[in-house]
Amino acid sequence: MFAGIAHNLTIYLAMSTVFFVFGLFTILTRRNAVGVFMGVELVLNAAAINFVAFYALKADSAQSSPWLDGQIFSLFIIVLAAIEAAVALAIVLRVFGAKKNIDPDQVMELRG
Amino acid sequence: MLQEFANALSFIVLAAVLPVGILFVSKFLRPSYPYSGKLATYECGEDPVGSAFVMFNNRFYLVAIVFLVFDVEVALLFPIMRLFREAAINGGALPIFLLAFGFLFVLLVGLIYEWKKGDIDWVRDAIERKQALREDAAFKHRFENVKDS
Amino acid sequence: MSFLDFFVVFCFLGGVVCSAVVALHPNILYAAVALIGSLLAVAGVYASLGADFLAAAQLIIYVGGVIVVILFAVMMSESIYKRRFLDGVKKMFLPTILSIALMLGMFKLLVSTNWGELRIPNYENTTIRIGQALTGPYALIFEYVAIVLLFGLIGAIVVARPNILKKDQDGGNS
Amino acid sequence: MSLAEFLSGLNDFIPPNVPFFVFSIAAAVIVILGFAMPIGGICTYIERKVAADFQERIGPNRVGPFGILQFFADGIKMFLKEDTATKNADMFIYNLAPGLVTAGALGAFAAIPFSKYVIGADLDIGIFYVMALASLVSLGILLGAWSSENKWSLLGGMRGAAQIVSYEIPLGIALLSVVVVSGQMSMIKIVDGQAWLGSGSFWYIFHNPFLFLNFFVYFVAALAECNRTPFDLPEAESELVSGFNTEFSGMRFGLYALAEFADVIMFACVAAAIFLGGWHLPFVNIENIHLGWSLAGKSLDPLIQTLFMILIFLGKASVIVFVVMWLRWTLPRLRVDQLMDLCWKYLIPIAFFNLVGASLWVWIFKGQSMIELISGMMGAG
Amino acid sequence: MMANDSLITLALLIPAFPLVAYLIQAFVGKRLPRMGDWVSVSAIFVSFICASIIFANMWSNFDPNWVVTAHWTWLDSGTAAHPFKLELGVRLDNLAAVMLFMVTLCATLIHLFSTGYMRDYDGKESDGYRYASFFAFLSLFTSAMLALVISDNLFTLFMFWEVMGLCSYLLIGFYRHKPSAANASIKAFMTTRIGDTLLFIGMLALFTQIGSFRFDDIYAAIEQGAFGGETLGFATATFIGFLIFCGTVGKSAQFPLQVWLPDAMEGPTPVSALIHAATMVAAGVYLIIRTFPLLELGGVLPLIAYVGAFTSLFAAILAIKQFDIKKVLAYSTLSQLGYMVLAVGVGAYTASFMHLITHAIFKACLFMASGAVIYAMHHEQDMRKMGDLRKRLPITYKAMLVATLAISGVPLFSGFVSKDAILVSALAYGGFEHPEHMFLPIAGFLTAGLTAFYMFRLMFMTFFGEAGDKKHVEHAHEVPWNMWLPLVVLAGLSLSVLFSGSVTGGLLGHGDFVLGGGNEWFVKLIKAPVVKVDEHFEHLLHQAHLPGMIASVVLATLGIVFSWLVYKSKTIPAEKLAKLWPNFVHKAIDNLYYFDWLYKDVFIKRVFLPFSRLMARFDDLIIDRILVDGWKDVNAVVKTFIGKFDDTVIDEVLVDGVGGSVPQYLGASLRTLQNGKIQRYLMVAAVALLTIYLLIGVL
Repeated sequence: MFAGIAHNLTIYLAMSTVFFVFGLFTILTRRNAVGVFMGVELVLNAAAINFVAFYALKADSAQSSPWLDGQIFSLFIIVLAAIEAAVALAIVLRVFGAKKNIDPDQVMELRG
Repeated sequence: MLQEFANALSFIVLAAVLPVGILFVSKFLRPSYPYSGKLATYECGEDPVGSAFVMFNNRFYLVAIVFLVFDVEVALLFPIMRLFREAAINGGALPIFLLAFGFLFVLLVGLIYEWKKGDIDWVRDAIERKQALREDAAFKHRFENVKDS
Repeated sequence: MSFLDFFVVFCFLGGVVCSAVVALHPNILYAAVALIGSLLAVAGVYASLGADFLAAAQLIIYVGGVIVVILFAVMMSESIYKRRFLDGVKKMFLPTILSIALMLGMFKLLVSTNWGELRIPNYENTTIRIGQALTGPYALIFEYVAIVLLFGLIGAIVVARPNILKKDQDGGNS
Repeated sequence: MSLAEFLSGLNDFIPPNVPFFVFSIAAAVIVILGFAMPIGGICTYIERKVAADFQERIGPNRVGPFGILQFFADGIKMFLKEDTATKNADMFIYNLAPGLVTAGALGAFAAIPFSKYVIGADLDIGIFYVMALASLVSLGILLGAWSSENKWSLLGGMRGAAQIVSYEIPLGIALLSVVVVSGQMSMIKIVDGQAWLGSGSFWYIFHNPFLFLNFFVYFVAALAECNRTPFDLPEAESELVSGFNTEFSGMRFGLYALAEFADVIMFACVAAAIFLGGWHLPFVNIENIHLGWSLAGKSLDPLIQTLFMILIFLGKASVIVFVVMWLRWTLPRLRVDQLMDLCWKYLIPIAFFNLVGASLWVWIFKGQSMIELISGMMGAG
Repeated sequence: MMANDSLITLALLIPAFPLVAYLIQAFVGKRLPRMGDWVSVSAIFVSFICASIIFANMWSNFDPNWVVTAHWTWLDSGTAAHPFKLELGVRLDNLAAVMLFMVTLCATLIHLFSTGYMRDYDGKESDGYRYASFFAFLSLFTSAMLALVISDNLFTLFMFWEVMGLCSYLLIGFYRHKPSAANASIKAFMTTRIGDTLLFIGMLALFTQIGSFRFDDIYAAIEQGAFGGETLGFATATFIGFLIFCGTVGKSAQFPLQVWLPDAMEGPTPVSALIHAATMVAAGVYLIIRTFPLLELGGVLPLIAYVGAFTSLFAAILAIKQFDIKKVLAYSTLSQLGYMVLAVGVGAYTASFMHLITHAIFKACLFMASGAVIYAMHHEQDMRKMGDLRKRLPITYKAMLVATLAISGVPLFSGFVSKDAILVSALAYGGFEHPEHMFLPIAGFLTAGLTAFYMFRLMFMTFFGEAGDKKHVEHAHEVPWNMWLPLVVLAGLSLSVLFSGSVTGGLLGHGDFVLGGGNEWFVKLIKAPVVKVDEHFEHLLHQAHLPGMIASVVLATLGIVFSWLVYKSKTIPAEKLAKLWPNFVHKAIDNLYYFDWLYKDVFIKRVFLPFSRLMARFDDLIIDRILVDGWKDVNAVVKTFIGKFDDTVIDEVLVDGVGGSVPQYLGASLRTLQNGKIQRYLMVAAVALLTIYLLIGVL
């Protein structure tokens, strides 16, 4: 049963599922914007795992493109997560400085 | 290549296990006679005052943000720059050059912006005050205009 | 069970445990530390799928960059750390049910599908191929990323910049 | 070829059918336990000796001849010393942090090419791997500082993290310029490219003026990465008691100290490998030395070559380590604002400029080095 | 004649130039000499040249069915069975070519005008960059408008439609230090949003029916009998047509969403000229002209006609009592837009488009002339303070006079031609064919008279009589060349010869050289696609032609004469005229028929907010307390039954329930519905995901 476990998509997808669900749970239950942000990171990583794993499913076969698309997508996910971290946490700090509170539910003055 | 990954992994695992192991082993060898003076937070001999978590200068944070962006940039440039030598020798270096340095240039614009705005200066007070005065003057100026019209 | 299988299972378990800690630990700093673990597990999965460059990039950008920024954000103020970090038990009710249902549903989907054999390629030159992709079909996106980075940088700085002006005006008015 | 493969190739001396991961673990044990940690320890002794020489003192001279066993005594002392933690300390992270620093510093040794055959892991992304592992250090420092709940620690940790992450940028760009010139990211291949007029050129530091400058950028950035003087702000003892490791004692402090030296050695080795030609010497190629000795029917040449290579490589690295120690007693510490200015306003623009320059050089001269160009001109003349 | 490919390239270049100018202006504008206004002006001028080339091509073809299209796949997803394809495309036909020419012409002249008008805004250091950003916004707007005109599908049209909405918002609020301007910009944005949302729904509904956003596909589908036959199909077409028309109602400020346009006059005058008179508001009309076959099929045309007729009459009445020179023009714009919509409604496709073009030209002229007056009067907009400016601003006066004659529908001016066509069609439709729709021609003719009246009122109050504010009037002098030149050009274009085509057509070799119309190049070139010619209606048109023309001329003359009597010779004092009407009429007009009050105080305060409060309470009480907290509260409820019932209800539900006092509770509960709790949003999304999964799993 365990043989070839690394050569089956299931474990990667299971990992991605777990990351996604825990990330979602984190986002839903944290009362702290930084915590919510961590949940977002988990969800993003779940997506990235899927990209790489599904690319490996077809890697170097006739159906795959020669450009390592899955890895490139994951690379861009990492990059965007970094930018997102910078901007999101800047906002968190700014809000914190202004309101001494970063519960996303309590900070609603900015709505249009 | 996976074999090499395994080699690297064994290094990482060993490097991670080693400190744990050392601490674990030394735990049995070292003496432990704690008392409250020993366990107090060191504050130059005085009794510790307040919490250690005072509000920090968020310039640290600004530096971290700028770092993050440039870190991404460096990481993304590696695979592209790796192609450069071969392309330079065999031809076709121009697109790579333009791509990579277009990328670089765009981020340098960001760096220059930070530089001009004084965000990478550790001591910002002087700059900020000057800026504040200028903006204040502009604000007043505009305000007076409104009154006129 | 080959060495690779063992490693992947190890990463899986590590990732699950760490992400659970991220989701459930009431102390935000522990959650951040657990997030390091999760990200390392993901990097391990990348490596075992033959994506060495990606694994290293995950380490450099995520662990070396994002986590540092998160830690700074956490430590920047004691109140973030001391504040109650999780919702009360009451409010966790629905998300818990939801998450469990979602997870069960996805697992069912996962198990009931035949995914086929995975080919883990013995990539000799992932970096070169990523470089070719970035200079080839993804060139435009690559440049676009530069623009996004620039705007993210400027936006973040403008937002996070300490504002002395405001203090001065407040002081002057009061 | 990695060390593990090298070991598994010696199957005359070992029983067959040993799984491969045994060799790779053996390689790790050899490099880390057999090299990095002892050298890290010895470095403490050497540093004290060097300091004493600079200050016209004698330095440690009691334990063993010339006090050479001092590091051993120090190690035992640390190992056996009581290890207190403040009562507010967050014990889990408090224990984790030194481990993280050590893991980052020691794990990076996997990609150090001691010789053509002795390298932990001949990764395709060698340089990148080193950068990745080195970036763990800042985390360790930050977490360690936070967990000890001490104002000085936290201040030092913040400074340390900000400093380390900042200087990662010039460091990365300097490495990037080497990648541009060599067209490789594997450490072995980079070193191979520096053979004396062999497959390419000479040491990359002399490849072109831009790389020459970037070597110094790299050196300064690496100093800051290791928190060495003049960049030892995180532990500035005159300002912050002892900085991020104020509350650490016993073996936990020992791990920090070990990691610092391991970091210094690691960066010195990387510098030796990618800028100073690794095991290559001018005018000779070690790989062409054949003494013809053999043992049990097998030629000993590879072994001898390897020994030579390791010696040369370590010689170069130790010169750099010596310079690092020398600087400690020469330069005063920087202020925080000077530190940041140096990074963002000088090193990064300079490194970028050099990167562009190196690219243009490679493009215009088709990857030839200065020495090749000169010799080519002389040949043509 | 150019190859189709090069025409397409040219068409793509037209919006590209202003876009580049926008980028330059936005990023480096303030560092350029003269704040970079020349960048925008020259970019739009180049676009104008390109548009002229396309126009010349159209002219040389002179074929009503001339169409050049090109399209590229943008997004291709979905399966073979359920294709989903978004396409980008360019469609050049006579409509687009004329429209491009008009937009680029107006935009060029208005850009030029702005270099003078906005001049005093660049003097100060702090405001300097606003001058650059003004031109940046203008360029962005022009780019979006041009892209809208050339787009061959509803989707891109909608995209640029929204960009224009954004630009409108930015430019109305350009004097952002004035609260009124800021409010007006928000009002304009939010009001048009209602229409835009409905339009988007309509577009999507259309997409579900036809599977494409492209006009070609829509026309083809209609030709092949989509929506045909069954009642359901007809109802769908009606529904879609109605929703698409809602977009026009928002953008072209038709009743009942007209409230934003008068307020939009808070923007700088060139903006009013370009956006709120000449082009953007015309885009709404352009949309219904483009989708005319669909509207006809759905049978929404009568509704459109009534909305248009009502708006035109209603706005014309409002315009009479205005004293702000720009407000008068704003209401006249509303009124004229109503005309265009009326024309579409009665099926006069060509007349509507023709009025769109002529109106754009003379209204731009009028607005810029009023801008010149305002500029000369040092930003005084009240007509009562003006007067006797004829001698001081001779060129402006003459240009404005020409444009006023044009808008009043005096023969020999462009307005006459187009308005006449509309009125004749309305008469043929409402008077002859369907006598039950008699309101349409009556409203049209009444508006024609009123238009002449209030426009000449404006002229007389501004340029004749005695100066209201002597100090300002005496200092007024003619505006610089870059401001009067556009006026002169546009006034020249307001002459009827260019549109009736009897002259131009003859000169350029198309049609016969006969005075009296009938050979207008417009009529020949602009033909509704798909729709078949109705012989009977054509006949009625001929019948209506003479009476309609005479009636409109007579009414216009009456209006002018009456205006002369009241405001020039003052034979009839204005006060006496005003007293003729009962008080409530004045009150209604002064309060703009209570529309603002209705929207703000009734809809929002009395209906929407209580509703949202109710929903919030529902949310908090039912969903939060029962579903979420319910399992815990069961215990509490059991206890409370034993204890004091009242206390616990108030305590638990109202006070403790949200952890605050009642006002806080209300405030907090209001938020939950409106905005804010992102985590709840995500929760809803996750529940939806789960539901979808379960549905798929079960089904």
